[in-house]
Amino acid sequence: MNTTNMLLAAPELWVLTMACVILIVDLFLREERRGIIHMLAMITLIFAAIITLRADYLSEGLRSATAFNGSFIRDPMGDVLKLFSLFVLGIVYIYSKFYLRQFRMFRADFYTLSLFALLGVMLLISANNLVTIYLGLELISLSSYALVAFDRESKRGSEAAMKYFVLGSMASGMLLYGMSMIYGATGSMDLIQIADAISTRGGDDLLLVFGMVFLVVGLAFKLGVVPFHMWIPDVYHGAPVAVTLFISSVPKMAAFAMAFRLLHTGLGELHADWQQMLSLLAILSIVLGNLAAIAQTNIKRMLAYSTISHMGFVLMGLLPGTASGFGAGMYYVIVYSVMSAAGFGMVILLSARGVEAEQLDDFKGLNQRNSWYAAIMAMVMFSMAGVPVFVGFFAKWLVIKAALDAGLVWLAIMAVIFSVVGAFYYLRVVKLMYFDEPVTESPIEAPVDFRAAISLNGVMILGLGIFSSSLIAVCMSSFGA
Amino acid sequence: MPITEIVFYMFSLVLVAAAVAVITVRNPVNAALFLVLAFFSSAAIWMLLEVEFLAIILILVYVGAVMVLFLFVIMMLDINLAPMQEGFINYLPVGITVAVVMALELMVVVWSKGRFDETAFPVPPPHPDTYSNTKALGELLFTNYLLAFELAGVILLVAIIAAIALTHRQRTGSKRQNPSMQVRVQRDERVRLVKMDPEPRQGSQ
Amino acid sequence: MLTLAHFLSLGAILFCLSVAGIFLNRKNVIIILMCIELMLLAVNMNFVAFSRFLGNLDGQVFVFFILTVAAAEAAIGLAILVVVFRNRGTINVSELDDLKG
Amino acid sequence: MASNWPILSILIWLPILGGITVIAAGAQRASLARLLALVISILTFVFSISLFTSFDTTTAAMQFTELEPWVATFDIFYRLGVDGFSVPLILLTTFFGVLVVIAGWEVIQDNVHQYMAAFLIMEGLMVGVFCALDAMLFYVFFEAMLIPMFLAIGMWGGPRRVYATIKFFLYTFLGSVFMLIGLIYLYIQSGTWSILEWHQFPLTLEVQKWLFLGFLAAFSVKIPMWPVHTWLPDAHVEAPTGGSVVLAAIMLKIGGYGFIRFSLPITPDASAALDWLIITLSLIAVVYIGFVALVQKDMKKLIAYSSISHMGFVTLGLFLAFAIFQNSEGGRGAALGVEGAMVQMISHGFVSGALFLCVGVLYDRLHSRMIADYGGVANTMPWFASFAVLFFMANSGLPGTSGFVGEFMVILAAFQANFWYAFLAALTLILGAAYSLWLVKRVIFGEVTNQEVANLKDINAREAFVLGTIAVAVLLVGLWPQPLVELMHASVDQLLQHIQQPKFTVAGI
Amino acid sequence: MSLKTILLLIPMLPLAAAVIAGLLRKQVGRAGSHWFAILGVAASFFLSAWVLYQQMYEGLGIQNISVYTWMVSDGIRFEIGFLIDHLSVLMMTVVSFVSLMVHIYTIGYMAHDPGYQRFFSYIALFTFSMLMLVMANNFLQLFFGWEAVGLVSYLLIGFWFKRESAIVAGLKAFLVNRVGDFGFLLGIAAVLYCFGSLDYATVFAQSPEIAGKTVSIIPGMEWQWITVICICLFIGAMGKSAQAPLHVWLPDSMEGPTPISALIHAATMVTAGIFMVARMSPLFELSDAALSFVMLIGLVTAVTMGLVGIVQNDIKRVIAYSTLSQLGYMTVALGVSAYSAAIFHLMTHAFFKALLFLAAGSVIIALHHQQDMRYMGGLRRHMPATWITAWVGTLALIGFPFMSGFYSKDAIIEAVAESSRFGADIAYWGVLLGVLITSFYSFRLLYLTFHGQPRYTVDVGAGEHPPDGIVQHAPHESPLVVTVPLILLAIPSIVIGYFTIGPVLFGGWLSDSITVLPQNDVVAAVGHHFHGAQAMAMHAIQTAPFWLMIGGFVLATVIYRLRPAIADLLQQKMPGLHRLLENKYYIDELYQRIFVSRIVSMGNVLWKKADAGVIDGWMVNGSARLVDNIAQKVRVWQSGFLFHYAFAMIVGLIGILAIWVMLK
Repeated sequence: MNTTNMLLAAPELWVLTMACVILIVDLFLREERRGIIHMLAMITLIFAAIITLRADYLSEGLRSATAFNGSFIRDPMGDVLKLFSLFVLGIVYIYSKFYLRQFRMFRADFYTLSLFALLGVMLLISANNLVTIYLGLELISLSSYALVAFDRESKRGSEAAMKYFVLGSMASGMLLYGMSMIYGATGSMDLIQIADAISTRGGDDLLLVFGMVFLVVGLAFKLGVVPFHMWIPDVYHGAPVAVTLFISSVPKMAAFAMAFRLLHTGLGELHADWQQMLSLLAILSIVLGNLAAIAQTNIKRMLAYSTISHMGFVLMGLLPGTASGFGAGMYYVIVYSVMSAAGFGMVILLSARGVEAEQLDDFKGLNQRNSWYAAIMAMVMFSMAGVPVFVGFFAKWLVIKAALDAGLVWLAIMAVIFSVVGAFYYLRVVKLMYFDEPVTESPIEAPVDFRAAISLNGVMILGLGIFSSSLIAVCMSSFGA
Repeated sequence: MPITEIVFYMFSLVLVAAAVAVITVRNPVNAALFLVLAFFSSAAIWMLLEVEFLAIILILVYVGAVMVLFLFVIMMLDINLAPMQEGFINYLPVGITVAVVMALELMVVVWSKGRFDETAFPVPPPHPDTYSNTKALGELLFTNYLLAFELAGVILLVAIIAAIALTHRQRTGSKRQNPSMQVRVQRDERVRLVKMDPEPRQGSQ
Repeated sequence: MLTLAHFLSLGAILFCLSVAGIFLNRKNVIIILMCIELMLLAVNMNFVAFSRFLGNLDGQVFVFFILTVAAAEAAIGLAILVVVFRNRGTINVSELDDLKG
Repeated sequence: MASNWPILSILIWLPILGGITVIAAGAQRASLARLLALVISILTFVFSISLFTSFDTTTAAMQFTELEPWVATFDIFYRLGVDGFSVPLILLTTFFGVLVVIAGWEVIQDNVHQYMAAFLIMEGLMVGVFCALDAMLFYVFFEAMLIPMFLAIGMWGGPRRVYATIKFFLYTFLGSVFMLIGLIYLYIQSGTWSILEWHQFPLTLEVQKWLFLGFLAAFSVKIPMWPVHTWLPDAHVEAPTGGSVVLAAIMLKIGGYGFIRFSLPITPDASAALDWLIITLSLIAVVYIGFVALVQKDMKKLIAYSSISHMGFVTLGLFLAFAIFQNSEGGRGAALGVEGAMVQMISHGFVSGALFLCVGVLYDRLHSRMIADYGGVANTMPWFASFAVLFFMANSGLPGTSGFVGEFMVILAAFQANFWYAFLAALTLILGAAYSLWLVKRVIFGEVTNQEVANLKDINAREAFVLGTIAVAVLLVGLWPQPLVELMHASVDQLLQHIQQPKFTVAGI
Repeated sequence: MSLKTILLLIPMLPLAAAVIAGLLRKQVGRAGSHWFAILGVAASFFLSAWVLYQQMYEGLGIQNISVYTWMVSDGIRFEIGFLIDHLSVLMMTVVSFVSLMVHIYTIGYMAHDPGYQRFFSYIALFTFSMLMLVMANNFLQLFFGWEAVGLVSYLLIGFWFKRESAIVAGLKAFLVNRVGDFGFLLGIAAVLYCFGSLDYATVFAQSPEIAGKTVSIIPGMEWQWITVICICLFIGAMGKSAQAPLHVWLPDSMEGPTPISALIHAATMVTAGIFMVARMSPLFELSDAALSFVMLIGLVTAVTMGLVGIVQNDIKRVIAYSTLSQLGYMTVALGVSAYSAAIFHLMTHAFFKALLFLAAGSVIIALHHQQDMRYMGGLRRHMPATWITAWVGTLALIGFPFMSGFYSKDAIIEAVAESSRFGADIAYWGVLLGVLITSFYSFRLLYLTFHGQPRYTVDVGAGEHPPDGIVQHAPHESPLVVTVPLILLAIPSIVIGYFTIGPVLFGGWLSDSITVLPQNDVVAAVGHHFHGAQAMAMHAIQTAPFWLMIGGFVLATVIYRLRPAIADLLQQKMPGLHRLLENKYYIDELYQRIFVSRIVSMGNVLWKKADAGVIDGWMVNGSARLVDNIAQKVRVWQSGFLFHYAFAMIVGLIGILAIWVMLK
C-alpha cells in the first residue's frame, strides 16, 4: 500500500472527514445557526464530486485501479455512480432542508447519518472484496435504520424502522451465509481471486450456486425485489419524506454496483444460473410492483411499489451479462434515482406546515395551483411510466433491449405489458393534477434553492430524454461497451 | 470416540437446545440467558477449531457487552409477560415445516457426496504451539483489511450516533439552575406588583 | 471423525432455528433481535469452520468484523426498540401493523 | 424560401417550441396565447406549403433528408425525410393545425395557453411521426403524441373524460409497446434503426410474422381496426372539439401510415401470408361498424364509429395488393388500392374533422351531443345546415366530394382481388348513407323541436371560415384528386415493387 | 368559340346559376335568382339545340372530348369528358328543354315559398348534374352525375324540410337509390376489372372480347362475366329508374314540390337508368340472360305499378304510378333490345309526363295544396287551359293515335311482339294489359279532377290550413308563368312523335350510339312494317292496343262518369284486392319488417352486446377490473405483520434454493 493507492479513496476519505467535522461543528452551533450544517454538507458533496472527477488513474491510462490490497477499486462505473450519488444527495439535501425545517426536525444528525450512509454507498460502489462489500452495506443499512426512525415522535417512523431493521438484518444474515459458502468454495474474500478460483474449478459447482442463491437474496433485498420487497412500502411510507427521498434514491445505485461486482466480477462464470434467477425475480417484481401500486391511495406507498417494479427493470439490464446490459442497468438505476428524487421532492413541496402531503388526493388540481410544479410532476410520472421523450423511456428500452439480447423475449413481453398496467397509476396522478379541481387554493411556497432544484430535476427528466445520448454513452463506456 | 467428538457433540447439543429455548421461552429474560448459553457453547466449539481469539471475543463482546445491553433494555422497558406466545401454537406447524424444509435443503448440500467430507476438506493438523491465532489475525487485520478495519470503526461510530440520536432527548420537565442568570437578575423579574380592585366587604348590604 | 460437514450442519441448524424464530415469534420484538444474533452466530460458525479447514485466516477476520457489526447492530436495534416502545407503549410484533396494504 | 433550409426540422420544432412559448404566455394572457398560437400554426402551414411546392413527384426516394446523430452509442439518428406517403399527411396536419387553433378561439376559456400549447406540440410531434426515418425517432414521436392528447381530452373534455382519456392512453400504449419490442429486435438483428435499411433487411418468414403482429398491435389500435377500436368512440365523445378533430383527422392516419412505412415493406412476406387477417378485420369494420354507427344516439359517437368504418377502407386498400397480385395479371389494381387508402386517409381527415367541428358548433351552443336534443336546426342555422349536409354527404361518399374518391378507388381495387371483398366494402355505400343521412334527418331537418333549438344562432364568421375552408378542400379533392394522387405515384410504385420480392429468399434463408 | 367550350358551357351555365342562386341568395334576391337560373338553363337549352342541329344537319360526327384528367392511378386514366353523339345530344336537348319549362313554371308555383332562391339553386344544380350524366364519356363521370342527381333529388324531395314526411321520403329515395348504386358501383368495378378502363370508347371497343369469359363468384357456379357486369349495372338502373322492387321511393318522392315531380321524378332523372342501359347497349347486347332479366323486371313494374295507380287518390301519386308503369315499358323495350324504342318513349314521355305533372301542379295551386282527388271535381270550368293541356297529356299517355305517346308506346309493343327473347311472349301480353290499365287510370284521373261536380266547398273564413274538402277561395286559372309552360309542353306532347318516329326510331338515327346485334334487332323488324307516321296511326285502329285503350276509356267513363256507384261496389266486392292495391302490395311494410327494423336491431345488438358487452365489457374493462381485483388481493399480502414479511423472504429463499439447488 502506498499513498497513490490511498489517493484513490480520496473522495471517501473526504466525506468521512467532513462527516466527522459536521458532527463536531454541530456541538458548537446554536439552534438558529443550523443552516451552516447544510452549507457544510453541500460543500462536502461538491468537493467530493470534484475530487472524484480528478480520477488520476484514468489519465494514467488505466481502466481501473485498486487500493487497500485489492479491497477497493476505482473504475469509471464507480465514478459515474458516485458522481450521481453525490448529485442526487445534493438535491435530496435541498429538498430535505425545506422539509426538516417545516417539521421541526432540522438537526445535524440527519446530515451526519446521511453522510455516513453516503460513505457507505461510495465504499460499496468501490468495494472489491466480500468484507468491504459487507461493511459498506452495513454502513448504509445502519445509517438508514436510524434515519427511518429519525422522527422520534412518529409512531409510523419507529414501526417502519423496526421492520426495516429486522428484515434488513435477516437479509444481511442471508448474504453472509452466502458469502461464507462462496468463501468456503473458493477460499478467498477477494472478488477477483474468487473469479479466478471459480474459473479453475469450473462454474458448475453446486456449492457456488448454493452460495450464490443466498447472495442473490441479499442483493434482492437491498434492491427491493419481490419476494424480498416487503420492507419497501412500509419503510417508504413510515419514514419521514426526506428520509424516504434519500433511501429511495442513493442506496439503489450502490445496490446496483454491488450486484455488478458480486455477480459479474465475482461470479461471472455462473452467469447462466444467476441470469435465470434474476429473470424470475425481475418479472415477479415488475408484475407485483405494478399491480400492487394500482391499489394505493398513498403516494409514498404508490411510489414504493413503483420502485419495486423499477428494480425489476434494473435487474433486466443485468440479465445478458454483457457490457451493454450492465450499461443499461446502470443507466436505469441512475435515471430512476433522478426520477425518484423528483417525485418525492414534489411530495415534500406539497406538504403544508406540519402535514405531509402523502395522499394522492393532495395532488388534486395542482395544475390550477401552480402549473409549473404540475408539469414537473407530470413529467416525472410520464417518465416513470416509460413514455417517450422522457428519460424513463430510454431507460426502459435499454433494459428491454438487454432482455432481448439475453434471448428472453417472454420477459420483455411481460415487462412491457406490465409497464402498461403501471402506466395506469402514473396517469392517475396526472389525472388528479390536471383534471380535478383543487381541494385547497393555498399557494405553494418554497425557498428559492428548492424551486431551483426541483426545476432542474424536472428539466433533467426531459432534457436527459431529448439529449439522452451523452448519459447513455457514459454508462455504456463505463463498461467498455 | 475421540474426546474432540464428544466435546463437539456435547456442546452442539447444548447449543441447539439453547437456540431452541431462545425462540420458544415466554420470558425474554430467560431467552437472553439461553442466548448467553448458546454463545458459551459455540465459543467452546470454536476453541475446538483452534480459533481462540474469536472464541474469547465472542464471550467478551457478546456476553459481556451485547447481552448485557439486551438485559438492560428488557429490564428498562418492563414488558408484561401475560399474553405471550398465544399465536405461537397455531403457526408452529407451518413454522416447523418451513424450517425443516430449509434445514433439509441445507443439509442436502452440506452432506452431498464428497463435498465437505475429509477427502475434500482434510482435517487440518493442529497448530504448533508457537502459533498465535491472535497475532496472525492481527497481522492480517492491519494490512490486508486496513480499510475494513477503519470501516468497522466508522460503523461503531454510526451506531453511537444513531443510538444517541434516537434515544437521547431533552427532558422538558427537568429544572436547572443558571448561575449567570441568577446574578444578572433584575427587580422586575423577581417581584410582580399586581393591581387589584378592593374586594367588596362581605354582607355589606 | 469431525469433518467440515459437521460444523456446517451445526451452522445450518442454527440458521434455520433463527429464521424460524423470527417468523414464529408473534409477540416480542426483542426475541427477534436475539434471533438475529443467533443467525449471525450461525454464519460465524460457518466462517470459522471454513477458515479452519481451508487453513485460511480471512474467514476469521470476517468473523471479527461480523462481531463488530453485530454489536453495532444490536445497539441500533435496541435503540429503535426503545423508540418503538416510547411511541407505542408496546413492543408486541402483532401490534406493529399501522403500515400495511 | 431557401431550399437548403432544414424544412422538416422547422415543421417539427416550430410548433413544439412555439407551444412552449405559448405556455410561457401564462394563464392570464389568454388573448396573447391565442394570437401566438395562430401565428405559429399559420407559419407552420406556410412552411409546409413550400414543402409541397418543391416536392419532386418523379422519384420515390426520400427528400428533404436530414441526418444527425442522436444516440450514437446505439446507432440512433435524427433521420428525417419525406416521400409521397408523408407529404400529403404532413400537409393535412399543418392544415388542421391552423383550423384547430381557430376553432378553439372562443370556445376554450380555461387554461387557454395550455390548450393552444398542447395542440401545437401535438402538431409538431405528428409531423415528426410522418418525417421520421429512424425507427426510434418514429417511436418517440409516436408515443409522445399521446401526452398532449391525453391532457387535452382530460382537461377540456366531457363528463366521462377521465375514463375516456385513460382508456385512450392505455389502449394505444399497450399496442405500441409490442411494436417497441419488434423494433428493438430488428435493431439487434440489423444493427441499425434506419427504417429504409430495414426495408431491405432479410428476415425469415417466421420472424416476419411475429414482427408483423407486433406492428399490427400498434397500428391496429391506432387506426383503429375492429376489434380494438372501442377506445375511439369514448375518446371522441369526451374530447373537446379540437381534440376530436385532431384525433380523427390526423392521429388515426398515423396507424395507416405505420402500415405503409413498417408492416408492408419490412415484413412483406408476413403481410402476404396474413393479409387475410387484415382484410377480414377491415371488412368486419366496414360492415359491422356501419351497423353500429346506425343506432348511435350521440352525434360524436356516430361520427366516431363512422371513422372506424372508413378507416377499414384504408387497411383494406393497403392489404389488397397481395390478393391482386395473385388474381390479376400484372397486378393491376394494387396501386389503386394503396393510393385509394392514402386518399381515403386524407379525405377522412377533412371530412371527419369537419364533422367534429360541426358537432362542436352545435355543442358550443346547446351543450348536448345527443341527437334527440336537436331537430330542425336548418330552420335557425341555415348556413350551418348547408355545411353539415355537405360534410355528411361527403361522409357517405358522394361523388364530387373527397369522401368518394378513396372509397371508389378501394372498391375498384377490391374487385380486382375478389368479388366478395368489393361486395362487402361497397355495402358502405348503403350503410354510410344510412347513418349519415338519418342523422341529418333527425338533427338538421324537421320542425324546430324545442325552444333551445329555436334560439340557436347561426355560425359566425370564424366558424364559417373554418368550415368553409374545409368545404373547399373537400370539394377540391373530390373534383380533382390528381394533384394529390400524383404526389404518391412514385412511392406507391416502389412500395409495390418492393413487397413483391420475397425477403427471405434474398438472404437465401 | 370552340366546340369544347360550347359543350363545357352547356352544363356549366346552370352550375354557375346554381352557385349564384345558392350562395348569393341574399345579394341577388328572389328575382335575381330565377333570372340567373332561367337564363343559364335557357342558354344551355339553346346551345344543346345548336349542337343537335349541328349533328342533324351539319354532319357533326361523334365527339369524344376530354375535359380534364380527374386522376391517374395505377396507369388507369380517370377522365372527365364528353361523348357527344345522337343519343346524348337528344337527351341534352330534352333535359334542358323540360328543365327550362319547369324553371319558368316554378316562378309561379313557388311564388310564395320562403325557399325560393334555394329551390332555383337546386333545380339549376340538377340540370347541371343531369347534363353531366348524359354527356359523360366514361363510367366515372356517369357515376358522378348519377349520384349528383340523386343528391339533388334528395334535397328537393325534402325541400320542405319541416315536413316529417318529406324528409323521410327524401331519405328513403336516397337510400333506395344507394342500394341500386351499390350494384352499379360493383358493375363499374367489374368493367374496370374486365377491360382495364372506364372509358366508354375503350370498353365498348373491347366488349366482344370478353364474351365467354366466366367467373365463379359463388364457388361451383360459373357465370358469364358480361352477365355479371350487365346485371350489376342494371341494378343501378333499377334504383334510379325505380324498377320493382326498388321502386318504393318514387311514389313517396311526390312529397317534393310539383315542379320537381315533373322534372326529376318523371321526365329526366328517373329515365337515367333507361338512358344508361341504352348507352351500355354494346355490353347488354352480349348477354341474353341479362336482357331477359331486364325485360322481366320491366314487365313486372309496368303491370303491377299501373294497377296500383288505379286505386290511388292523391293526384300526384296516380301520375307517379303511371310514371313507374311507363318506366316499366321502357325497361321492357330495353329488355328486347329495342333500345331506340326505349329512348324514343323516354323522350315523348318526358314531355307528356312533365305536362301532366305540371297540370296537376296547376290544379294543386288552385286548390291550395289539396292533392286528394276525392276533394276535387269540376275544375274544367275554372281552369280551362289546365284542363285542356291535361287532356292532351292524357291522350299522349294512353297512346291515342297521332299523339306522341302513341308512336313510342306502339313501337315498344310491336317490338316486344317481334322479339324472340326468353319471356318475350309473356311480356307481350303484359304490355297489352298495361295499355288497358293506363287508359283506365288516366281517365279516372281526368274525370275525378276536372269533370263532375266539385267535391269541395269554398269557405272564405277557412283560414290558412283548412281541413280537407274546404278551400279558402274559389279555384281559378293559374298565372301565365304556369300555363305557358303547359302549353309549350303540350305542343311536343302532341306532335313530337309524329315528326320524329321516322328518323329517330327507324331511320337509324341512334345507330351511332346504340349497338344492336342483327339477330336481336327487333326495331328493324318493326321497321319493315313502318310506312310513315300517318299510316302507322291509321293502322292502329286495327290493332289490339287501340281497342284496349278504348276499353279503358269506356270502363273509366262508365265507372267514374256515369255510374259512380260501381266504384264503391267493386271496392266492396273485392276488398282483398283493393286493400292489396291500396297498400301497394305491402312492399313498404315488407321492407320495413325485413330490412329497416332488422338492421336497426342488428345494429343495436352489435353495439350493445358485441361492442359494449364483449369487447368493452369483458375484454377492455374486464381486464381493467381483473387487474384491479388482483391489485386489491396483492395489497392484502402486505399485511403489515413483520412475521409475514420474514416468512415471505424465507419462502422466497427456499423457493429459489429448491429450483436452483435441488433441481440441478
